Amino acid sequence: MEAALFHLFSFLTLAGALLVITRRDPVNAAMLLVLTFFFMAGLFVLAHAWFLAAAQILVYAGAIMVLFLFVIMLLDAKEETRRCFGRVAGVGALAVGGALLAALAGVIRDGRLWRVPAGDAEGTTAAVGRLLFNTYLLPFEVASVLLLAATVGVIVLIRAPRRPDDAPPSA
Amino acid sequence: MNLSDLLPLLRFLAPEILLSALALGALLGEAALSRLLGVEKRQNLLGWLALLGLGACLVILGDQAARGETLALGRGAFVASPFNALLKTAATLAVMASVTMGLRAPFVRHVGENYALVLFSLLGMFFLLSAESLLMIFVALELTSLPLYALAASQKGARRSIEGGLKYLLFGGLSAAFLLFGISYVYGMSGQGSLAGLRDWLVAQRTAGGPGFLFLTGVCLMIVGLGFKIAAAPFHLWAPDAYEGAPLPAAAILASASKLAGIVVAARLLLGAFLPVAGNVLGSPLSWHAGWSPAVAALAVASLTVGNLAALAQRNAKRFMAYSSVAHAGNVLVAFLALDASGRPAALAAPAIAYYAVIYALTNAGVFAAIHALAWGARGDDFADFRGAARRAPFPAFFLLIFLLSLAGVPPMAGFFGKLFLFMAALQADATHWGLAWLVAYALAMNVVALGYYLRFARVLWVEPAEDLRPISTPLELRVALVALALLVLGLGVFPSSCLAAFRTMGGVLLLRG
Amino acid sequence: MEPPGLNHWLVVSAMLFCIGAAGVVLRRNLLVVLMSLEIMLNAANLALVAFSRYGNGLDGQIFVFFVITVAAAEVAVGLAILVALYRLCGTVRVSDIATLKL
Amino acid sequence: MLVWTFWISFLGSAAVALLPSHWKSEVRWLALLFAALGLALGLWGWGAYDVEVGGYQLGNGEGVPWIPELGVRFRLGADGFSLPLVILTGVIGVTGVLYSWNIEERVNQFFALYLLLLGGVYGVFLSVDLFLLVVFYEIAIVPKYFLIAIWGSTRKEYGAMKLVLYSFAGGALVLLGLAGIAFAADPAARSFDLERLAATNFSSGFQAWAFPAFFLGFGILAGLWPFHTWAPTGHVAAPTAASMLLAGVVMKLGSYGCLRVAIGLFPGALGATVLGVPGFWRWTITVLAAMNILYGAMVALVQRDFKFVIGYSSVSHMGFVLLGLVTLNLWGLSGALLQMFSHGIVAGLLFAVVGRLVYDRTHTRELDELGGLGRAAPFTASVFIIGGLASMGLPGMSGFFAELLVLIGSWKAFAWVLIPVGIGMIVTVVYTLRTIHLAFFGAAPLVGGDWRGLPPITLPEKAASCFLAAILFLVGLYPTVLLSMMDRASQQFLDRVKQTVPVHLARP
Repeated sequence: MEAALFHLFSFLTLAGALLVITRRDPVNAAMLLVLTFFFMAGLFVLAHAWFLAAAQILVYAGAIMVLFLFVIMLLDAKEETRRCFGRVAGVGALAVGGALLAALAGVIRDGRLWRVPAGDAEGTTAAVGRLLFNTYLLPFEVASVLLLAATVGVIVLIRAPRRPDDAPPSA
Repeated sequence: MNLSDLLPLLRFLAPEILLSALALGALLGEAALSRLLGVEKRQNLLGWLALLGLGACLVILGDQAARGETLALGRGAFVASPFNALLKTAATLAVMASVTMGLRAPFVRHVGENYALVLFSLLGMFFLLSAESLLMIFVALELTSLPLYALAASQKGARRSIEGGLKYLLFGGLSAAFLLFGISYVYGMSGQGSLAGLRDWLVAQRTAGGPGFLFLTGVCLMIVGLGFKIAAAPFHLWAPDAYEGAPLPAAAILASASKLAGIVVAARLLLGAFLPVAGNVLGSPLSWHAGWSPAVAALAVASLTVGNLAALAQRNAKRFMAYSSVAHAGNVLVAFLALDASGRPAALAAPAIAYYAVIYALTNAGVFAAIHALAWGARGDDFADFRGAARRAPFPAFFLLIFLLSLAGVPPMAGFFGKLFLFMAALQADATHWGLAWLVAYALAMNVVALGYYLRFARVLWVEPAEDLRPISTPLELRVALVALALLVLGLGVFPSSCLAAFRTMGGVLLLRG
Repeated sequence: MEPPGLNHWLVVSAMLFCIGAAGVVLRRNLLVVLMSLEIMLNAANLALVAFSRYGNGLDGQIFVFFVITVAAAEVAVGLAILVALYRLCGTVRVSDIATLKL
Repeated sequence: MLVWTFWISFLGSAAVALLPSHWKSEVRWLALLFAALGLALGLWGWGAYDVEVGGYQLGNGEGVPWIPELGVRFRLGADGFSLPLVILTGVIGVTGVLYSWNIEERVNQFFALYLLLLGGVYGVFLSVDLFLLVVFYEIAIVPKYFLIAIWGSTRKEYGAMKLVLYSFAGGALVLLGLAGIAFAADPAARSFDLERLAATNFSSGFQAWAFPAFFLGFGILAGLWPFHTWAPTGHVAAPTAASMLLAGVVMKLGSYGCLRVAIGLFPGALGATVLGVPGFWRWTITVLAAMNILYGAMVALVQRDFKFVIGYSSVSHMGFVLLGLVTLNLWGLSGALLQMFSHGIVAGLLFAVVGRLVYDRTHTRELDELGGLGRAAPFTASVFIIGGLASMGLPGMSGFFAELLVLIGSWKAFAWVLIPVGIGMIVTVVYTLRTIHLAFFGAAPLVGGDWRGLPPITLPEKAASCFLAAILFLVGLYPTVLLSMMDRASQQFLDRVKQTVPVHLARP
């Protein structure tokens, strides 16, 4: 059962990701991205990372996807024209990526990893929370500052000038 | 844990707490004053308050350095030590120069937010300079970078600023992804989150069949991520556009404090945690040993080549500085390779890297401050706009010359000693066989080219005739900043051992403690 | 069917990383490029969760928690820059942006 | 007290730079004052130096620690090698200011850079610590660029950049060697003190690569063939005072470094077997030095530009210095030292005549256009002839003893080299006479050959010219004035070197 679910979710995640980077319409891509992350949350559940599965869905579906869609609507982004893949950069990148993938796949078939037994870590909210607010308290605080900094950054970047005399000089 | 346990902690975290308070203060000040004062007034008031706060930070850091106490929190998540305090001091000084430049920047609309971003970024650097765990390095790196993305793009009326910021963000995100993916392998294979733990695990693995290929793949991916951060070729592609597009105060931070933090983190990871899998690049390629050294050697050679040769062809001062920064990444990477055949780093390596990172940050802050002063009366920041600037504004032009010569490695400026110590460290590593002489010789040859292009810039300022003879006035605070930075660059050059000795005595040179 | 081993997870994660990297390099639409960056970060998340499942304890999951935070912040700033760019130039395509042509 | 020479120059540089640029005459007098102070200190040092004792004197004793981590000390002093060169620097420094009296543009910057360069040169000659020496050497590079690029003529920016890059490349080689020295010896006794390093027995493997690095590094600055090409272009592009300093003093920095550092620390390398040839480096340098003499003279013979003639003649004369150094006998070494001093004065004088007395007045340096200048400017002609005769090595002039000693030395060391050297000396006579003839006595050119309206020679120029000419005669007629300390230093040097070099190389 677990194996079947793992293969199913893995397949769906990878397929979703592939579709994200191949869809021409950014709206489609955003929806597929959320779907991808949903399936990934499924994988998290299989890995007994219960809290993270919930967080994944909440943050990505609840926040990031909305943000993407909002911006897409705001920008009125059109479908992009099909890119010609003949460019040297593209081929080079594909080659490098393929090599990376092949190397990794080769290594990961390494027998040592087969034999690693599953641990007993249960990623419940209580367990994660206890760890987060004891050992990892300081990084947690830093992350909160990070979110604040990001908010301020966004304000600086997109808030319109407050008064007419504050208007930015035209470029 | 009760309150009396927390108080000593506060003493060690005081600079970080003060910085957070300053950033929040800037935000609140903006909210409170935006209806009372005009933009320029707010810019001045909040800016001076920020400078005051940063000055207080310097005092606290000086106190930390003088006390010589060390504290490690949460599995290496935060290590306060005198050595780190000195590095933070240098970063603070560079950021102070940037704030001074920003006091009169004409394009700033969101005054308090702007200062807050600068302070947040500095806060990130503080945590980064104190981080000895993978998690903290990742989070602090993001806290350093995110405000800088926004600052680089903050000149909203200028297309090149937004585009530069965007490029910086995309490459920064790519860098973070590589770093994180590498971290996931490194952490996953070893189960160690702290750098000291990683090092001990690797030492233990020497007798247990090695760390495995996947771990090494992780290390390589992390090197890619770090390469992006310190703008080492071939991962430097973002730098020219980001530097050129960013407003000068933001570019100054990119080139100075942010680079300092990147170099220190790279040193902590490679020469600290991953030292047991360094390999080496001594002698001919046939005698090299696998590890991260060959990869870093490739980065060093590529950076020296690309940075120095591309800088020759630049026509814009900021792009020029970006390529110069690539070249300097190459210089500093030379000392990363200062390992002997048994993998022990040269005694001079870590002090030399730290010394170089510090003086490089101060010098670059000076260069950008001087360019800012000159650009005040120029049309733009192309070389052509600075023709004959020495006649229009001899004061900043003189200091720009000093800083450029320091970058070129001309004594008695600190840049000369910085480069010399790096190269000496590389030769010290394998002193009986001169195994790194090939790399040092190449670096020296490339530095001859470097003098050529720094002099080219200096020629534009000092030799070429000026078309426009109206004098450019330099605000007093900028003059003070230039003089202070120049004194530091000269002082650390004439008395290099003051800094070097401090780095040496402060704790067995490298860097891991937790 | 035998239960999946650690290497299954790592293969999925590595493939996801490569897909994300390909998206960053090949796509013209900056929105999609940002999405691809998210995919790369999530590939690392998957690896971390897998390692956490196979014997490394909960610390890996804590790491993932932070990555999700960071990713959200990064997307927010990235989208903000895109909006600013769109306001100024009316485009979010790589090909229209001079500095992004390598 | 001698060590104050470079402090005074640096101080003077700062003082002059801070004066307003329109206080032109104050700037000139102040620069003259500081340059003269340097010369006075040098002359005092000449009087105070105890020749019998020899060795380093008049410095700050054992010095003070500077970078203790690396064993670097701030130690200064002068010996029979460096003291004559300090005096030479003082002489050229003073006369250079006098010949620059007419500079009108950015006067304060000119003299600030000039004094900075002067200070760097003093520092090199007075350093007893190798690290310190290299630092001063590098300090002296950058002012040259601006002196030439701002106040020069004839492709000045090209010439300036070429000169600076060559110097810096030489500096890079020296730095490589310097970094090597730091770790070649026992780390506990790490030191850059030249005296202590000279007493160290470096391994032959280390000497084999350190010697060429240092010799080539310094040799580039000494105009060693085929790395001499910066010299003519740089000298020609430079303003008069800078040409004088460059040819007169800065090239001596190179030969001084070759002697003091390359040969002084690694004498064993001269006799070492490289590529199966015993004494490979000594042979190579001898051949290159002979090429310097011959090639420089030949090229000078066919130049059309007056200043290029002098530029290539400098290359040729530096060949004698390098040749003398590798003879490793008393005649050759003393001769090389005397030639350094003599050529410094001669080159200073000749460049002053060409740059200041001729070019600044006629605005041409083409020998074809100059003819007949002798009647219109008799003072110029006589000064040039004095300098030219000294350059040919006429008895009674300083060049005579110098070249004679080098020739005797080479005869003892490797007689065959006298053939190309002899040809070179004959060519020297020919090109000097040709130049004198074309410039001063030839038929007046058809176009613009009327030189009667030339501005008169000013007092500072006359004073400087007579001063330099007097020194030429003084050293020519009574060479002991310098040779006594040179001989003593060379003797001490050879006594030390003999212990490490095969006997047949270092015959007394």
